[in-house]
Amino acid sequence: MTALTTRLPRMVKPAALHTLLLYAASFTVALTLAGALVTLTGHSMSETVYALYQGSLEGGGSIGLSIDEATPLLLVALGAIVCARAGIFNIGQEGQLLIGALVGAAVGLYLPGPSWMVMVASLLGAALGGALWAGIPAVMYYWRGVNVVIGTLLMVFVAAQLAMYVVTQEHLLQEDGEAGARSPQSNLLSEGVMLPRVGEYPDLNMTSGVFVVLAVTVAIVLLLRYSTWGFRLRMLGHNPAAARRSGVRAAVLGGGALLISGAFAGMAGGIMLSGTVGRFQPGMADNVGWEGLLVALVARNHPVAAIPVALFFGGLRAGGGFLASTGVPRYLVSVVTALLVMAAVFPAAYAELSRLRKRNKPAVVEG
Amino acid sequence: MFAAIGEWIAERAGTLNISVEAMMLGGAFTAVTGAVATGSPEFGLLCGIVTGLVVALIHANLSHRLSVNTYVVGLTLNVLVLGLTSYLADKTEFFQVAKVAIPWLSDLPIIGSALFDVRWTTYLLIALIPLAWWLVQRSRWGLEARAAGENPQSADVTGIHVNKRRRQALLICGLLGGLAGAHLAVAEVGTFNTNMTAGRGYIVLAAVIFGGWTLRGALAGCLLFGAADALRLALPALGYELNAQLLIASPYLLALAAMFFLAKSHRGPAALGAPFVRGIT
Amino acid sequence: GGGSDPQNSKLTGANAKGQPDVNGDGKVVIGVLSIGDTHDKGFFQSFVDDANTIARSNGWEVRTIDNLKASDAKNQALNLCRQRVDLIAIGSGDLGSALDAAPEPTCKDANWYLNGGAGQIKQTKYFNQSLDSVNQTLYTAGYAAGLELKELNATKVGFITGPEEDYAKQAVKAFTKGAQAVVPNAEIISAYTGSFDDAAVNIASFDAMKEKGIKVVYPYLGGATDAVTKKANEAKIPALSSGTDRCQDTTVKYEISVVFAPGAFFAAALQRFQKGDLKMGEATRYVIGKDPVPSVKFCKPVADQAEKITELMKSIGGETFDVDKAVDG
Amino acid sequence: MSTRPSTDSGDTATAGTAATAAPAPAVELTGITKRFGTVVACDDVHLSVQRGEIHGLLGQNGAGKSTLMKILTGLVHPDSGRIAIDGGEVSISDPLVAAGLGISMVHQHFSLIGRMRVWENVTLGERGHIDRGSARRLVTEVGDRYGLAVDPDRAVEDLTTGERQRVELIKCLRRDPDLLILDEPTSVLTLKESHELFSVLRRVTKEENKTVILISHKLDEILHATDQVTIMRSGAVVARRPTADTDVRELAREMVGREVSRLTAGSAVGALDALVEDTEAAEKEQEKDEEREVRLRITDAHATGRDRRPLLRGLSLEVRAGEILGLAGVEGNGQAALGDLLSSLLELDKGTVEVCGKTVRPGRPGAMHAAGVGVVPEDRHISGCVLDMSLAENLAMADLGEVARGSFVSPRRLRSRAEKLISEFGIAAPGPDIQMRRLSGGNQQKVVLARELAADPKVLVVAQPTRGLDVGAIEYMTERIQKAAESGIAVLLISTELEEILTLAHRVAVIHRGAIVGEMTRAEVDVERLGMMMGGQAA
Ligand SMILES: Nc1ncnc2c1ncn2[C@@H]1O[C@H](COP(=O)(O)OP(=O)(O)OP(=O)(O)O)[C@@H](O)[C@H]1O
Ligand SMILES: Nc1ncnc2c1ncn2[C@@H]1O[C@H](COP(=O)(O)OP(=O)(O)OP(=O)(O)O)[C@@H](O)[C@H]1O
Ligand SMILES: [Mg+2]
Ligand SMILES: [Mg+2]
Repeated sequence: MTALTTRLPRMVKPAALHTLLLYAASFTVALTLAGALVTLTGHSMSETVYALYQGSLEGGGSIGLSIDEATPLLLVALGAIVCARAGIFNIGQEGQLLIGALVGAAVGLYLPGPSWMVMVASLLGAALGGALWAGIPAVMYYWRGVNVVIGTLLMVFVAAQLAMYVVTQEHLLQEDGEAGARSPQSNLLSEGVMLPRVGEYPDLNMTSGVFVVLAVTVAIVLLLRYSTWGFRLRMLGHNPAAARRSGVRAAVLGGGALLISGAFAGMAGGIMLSGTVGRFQPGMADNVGWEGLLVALVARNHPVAAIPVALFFGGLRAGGGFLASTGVPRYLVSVVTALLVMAAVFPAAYAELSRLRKRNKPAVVEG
Repeated sequence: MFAAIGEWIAERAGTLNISVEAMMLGGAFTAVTGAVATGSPEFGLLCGIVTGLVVALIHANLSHRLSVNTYVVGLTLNVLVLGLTSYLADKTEFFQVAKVAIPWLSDLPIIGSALFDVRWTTYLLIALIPLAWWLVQRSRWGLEARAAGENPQSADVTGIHVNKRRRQALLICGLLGGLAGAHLAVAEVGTFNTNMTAGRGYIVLAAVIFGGWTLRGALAGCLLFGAADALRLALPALGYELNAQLLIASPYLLALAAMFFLAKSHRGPAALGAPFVRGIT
Repeated sequence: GGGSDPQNSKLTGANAKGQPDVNGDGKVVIGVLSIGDTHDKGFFQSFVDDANTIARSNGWEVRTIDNLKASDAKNQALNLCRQRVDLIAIGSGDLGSALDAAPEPTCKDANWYLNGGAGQIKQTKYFNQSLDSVNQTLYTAGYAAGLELKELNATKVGFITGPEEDYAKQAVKAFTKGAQAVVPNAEIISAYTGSFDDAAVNIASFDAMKEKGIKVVYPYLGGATDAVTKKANEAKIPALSSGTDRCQDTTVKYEISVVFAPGAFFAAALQRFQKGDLKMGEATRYVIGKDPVPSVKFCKPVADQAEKITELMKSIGGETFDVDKAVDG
Repeated sequence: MSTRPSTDSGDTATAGTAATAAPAPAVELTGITKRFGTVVACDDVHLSVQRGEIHGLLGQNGAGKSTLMKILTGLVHPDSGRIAIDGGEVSISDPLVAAGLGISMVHQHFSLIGRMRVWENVTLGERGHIDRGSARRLVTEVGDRYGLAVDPDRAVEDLTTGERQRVELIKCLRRDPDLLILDEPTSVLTLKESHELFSVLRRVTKEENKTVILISHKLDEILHATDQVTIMRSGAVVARRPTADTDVRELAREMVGREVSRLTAGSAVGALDALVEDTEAAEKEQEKDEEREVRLRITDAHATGRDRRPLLRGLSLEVRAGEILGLAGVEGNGQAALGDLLSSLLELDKGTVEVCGKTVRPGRPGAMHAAGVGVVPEDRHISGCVLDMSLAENLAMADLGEVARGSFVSPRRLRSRAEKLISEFGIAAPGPDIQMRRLSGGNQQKVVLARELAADPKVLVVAQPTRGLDVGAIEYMTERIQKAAESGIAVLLISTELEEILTLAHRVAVIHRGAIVGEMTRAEVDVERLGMMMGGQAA
């Protein structure tokens, strides 16, 4: 302790290098663990890596798919970041995304009108659906003080059942067909309602949803950094008491952030729906909500940093599709993802801890 | 039930532990693996417990030593364990043999009463309930753990190692969570399947909240949610038609409703989920 | 998708190179999509087992993606396309949405084969299909269960299945009609547990049925089938198998084998694929009593059980008995 | 400050056992040094306390008293120095070790756990098996022995502050410590409660030969209750003497370390007499009062807290332009609620708030601010500023309109405004972009004040403006507040430090249990009466 304190002044410069090394070390450990897992279960490491590469980066089609996978991840992450800025932890994106897709599908299937308008309406509907689903825990929190984390988490499971319900009810979203032979899914959206695809095989082929998301990213970056809304949001996130004293309406701003987060997750569902999947299926969220949240965490709540992280995770997901050729189960992808998240949080936490040890100076967390 | 007790302890000490799902799933997986490898279900239970402890150890050290957000850790652990168990289960195919190799745990039939014809782990559970209650409500350790959950700053100046207590509580939760998974796999079902726990950990979470952070309430919540599930499965047998989705969602809806209506009267531990860092006056 | 260019060209393009190496890259690769676990010793496993045997003997490669969610089917199908497989085989109608990928440009060099999906998936020019009838199989299975009930002098039979989907409802209906054809006051207690694989839930469901006094059970499930049957064995309740012939099984005991597993259909399709006459846009129908699969058999028939069931299957196969009418009224 | 001894210090002074030639002091600290980053909290401190005495530790805010005591109880580890207990050198690594050595401390901030019962709190932090029955009995027993009655089965959150203090004491005394440390125990107590406390302490030292260290910055308290006094200033011991040999003025001089203006010194050190005499100036101001416009009027305000406990019970007050109304009272009598009300954080069940004659809806975010009420909250760390944002941003917080273009913040305006305010208010900071966290406490306070004054308020509410500040900063704040009043702003000064109020206020009101129980002009102030009103007695 004493030694640490006296060393403090000299530690400042090497600290950056130290952190970098720490990051490198923990990522190495994570990847080594994943490698060991592959090798120990009797698979070839190089084949696995090659398959992942093929699936995510080799050729325009693969890159396109990686981008397609990254698109909803990024959108979910952006929502999570907005929430985090307001000091709220929304972990219900998986459900919000599903409900978004549900509403998007309902709009896309049943709304009459020119197809491009239906397409836009479907996306907006998806956002609205997600916001609605996030709105329930938001209301519960600001009205009754129900913990947001638990609220949003539990809503995920309610969403899954609701999704299953609507696709097994004839008068709701179940697909047409002969009774007794219909799957629990909606009809296929008509061609015109689907988001247009950009590029043509064998070149980069991806859905145009990515442009929507990039635009949203830029907007969020600017708003968070320069707008009064972003300023107030940061205030609320850092110190709710001071923010409220300065006239910030916590319920409106914080609840709004939660709604935005839900809307983004819902929109991600909408883009998955009309960008790739084409019909509503109760299992379509497929961990995108959870992983999007992890993207935000790894990106340490920086919207710009979220772009490469989302691409990386999207690439992993895309690459996972190629693992079948090596016999390595696809679940490897989630293992690697989780390990990487751990690797990403560890050094920061460790650095924080040693800083605290050195200075014994607290961050104000008084309750 | 086991898991509910564990989760209750962890929450009273101030950790909102969402990795209980991971503990259960990991416990279930290694329990079957262990049982198959040695042919002894008891050894399987032990493996399950150890796995739960390992998950808890990671969680505890990350969030109560390195102060990483507990939800982040919990979430990541859930993803990790689900991926890992699915990965391994898919590959090594042992769960096919599992059923054969697992002899049913020693039955203790009391003649004439099917009610007492349960596996011995159930008796363990019954024994654990008062033990856990005593541990938390009456023991020195429990007092300190509760203090750590209520007001870590005050606890700290009183000489309690807040994070240590929280880690210990989490370890107990891991032990019980692992046991819960193992019980599910080895005693109740006899095999492992991918994502075997299927969200039961979250139901446990809901039960603890539903029970207003009392052990009685948490167990009652468990029984209620269990009953809802049983009802769902039994209703067709009774000839009633009720929407299955509604029933599956019912634990979550009930927990949400409980939180909504009881938010004012049933308060959770004051410092639930808040990390503790020493040095704040 | 935006694959809006004329699709005929792709078809002819594919056929031009000819089966089995449809895409002409010098290798024959079969991609298999399965919603269930391909190690389940039942329905889903049978699908890949036969394929693997045939493929191995021909030096082909098989890439299997199992435990697939319906929502991920299209994506994974696209993945297979990108891996330049020659034939994509889809294990069951629930993954029919994988066919949404067929028109995509990425997939223009692939042939498709779908098992099942009768009435559910409209035949298109992109794929070959093998069909069997739920009504036929399940009616017969119900009939067999009825015979067993009669033997046991009981009336209650349990039917456990996963999600409450359309075809499952249809299966229950057919099964009920079949059982009641033998024991008119037979009572079918059916449960939709929501999952084919979650053993705990399905066992709980079985336990509830046991309480209600069922004497025969049909675990119409996936990964959880054996777990439930194990319980049924303990309770000495006869069980029907779900897809494959399990009469020889020692670990878990089945009294009746209901065989409708797609392995045989797929094997036949692969043989035609090898010869180059697996035609896209066509369907093959498999009829109980006419083809070896599907069929229903008693493992240890007593009295006239075996004769009765064979008779029924013959009458269905010979179209002297209209099952669809019997089931759907 | 709420405690002014009603008798002179004669009786206590004679009680001093002074430094007889005892073989070894009960506690001896030698060369203790402790740094926090760049702050030297304790600088080569020597402290020696004899058995059986009450030893006063006097010093301004931030002098290092708490840190020194935390070192003694194992909560903080010194960088260097030695600790000897009864002559034997020890190393106190954690609070348990300290407890083993018979050292026990009542912390400045309560260390009780609200949701737990009294007996549970009392046994907390010990080792071994819990015996509920005997724990309960102990609480009653210790309570009886020292006259600290409290029901062992009540939840601490339901107790009054006085009762909580008793629980804290029981918690210490039940361990039968040799050394009892009390860190500013009287700041939340009424006059009567303080006196009770001191008599308990007296009994403990006299009858049981225990040792007590009493930390305070209230001179009267030190004179009244201690035998020996050690004075600390910026981390170092500057003087130690028998209490009997010293007087208020000397203590004040030693503590502050320089001659300060009489008014400020009075405020800083709590020498009431100096202030009470100083009434002529106030009288002059008095005359103009009546003609001035009423800027803030609160009428019959009732409010309840989240836990359904009443916070305000019919509070009414008026503040006129150009006057400073001092609101005196013991902490926890509704001051915080009043502050919250004027920050739009609290809704009223009943009653109205008018600013410059216009009714303002309470509890509507930003409404008070918009109406022209500026608030410098007491807990500036917690709700006055955002430590993780920059200085410039903190200066703009309340009033984004000034630095925004449309709905975007203009970085240029943000900067220029900050630079202007920094120089205007003499904020010591390397630049406007520095993180707020890195400013010293006094400068943080200046930032909050600057922000509120820059918004051109009609009414300025300042709560505990000098808490935790050093003398220089206190002087600065005092001046600023006076200047604000001179410029015509109506100032409401909420403080628990009577000296502060007497220094600044033109009029004094006393708050007790959520209502104003008495009001007087500066000229009429009678400290006796004030003290009694604060203690809830009709006067
Ligand atoms: N953990 C810490 N980190 C940084 N600075 C600290 C820390 N603890 C105390 N200080 C600083 O050390 C100095 C002495 O602190 P301490 O709490 O001992 O003072 P004190 O004499 O008790 O003052 P007060 O009368 O206000 O209680 C103060 O300037 C304070 O800001
Ligand atoms: N651990 C710490 N970390 C950071 N700052 C500290 C720490 N301890 C004390 N300080 C700072 O030191 C100053 C004095 O602290 P302390 O809490 O002892 O005084 P106080 O609360 O003003 O006392 P009083 O009760 O007399 O008003 C405060 O500004 C506080 O912020
Ligand atoms: Mg102090
Ligand atoms: Mg102090």
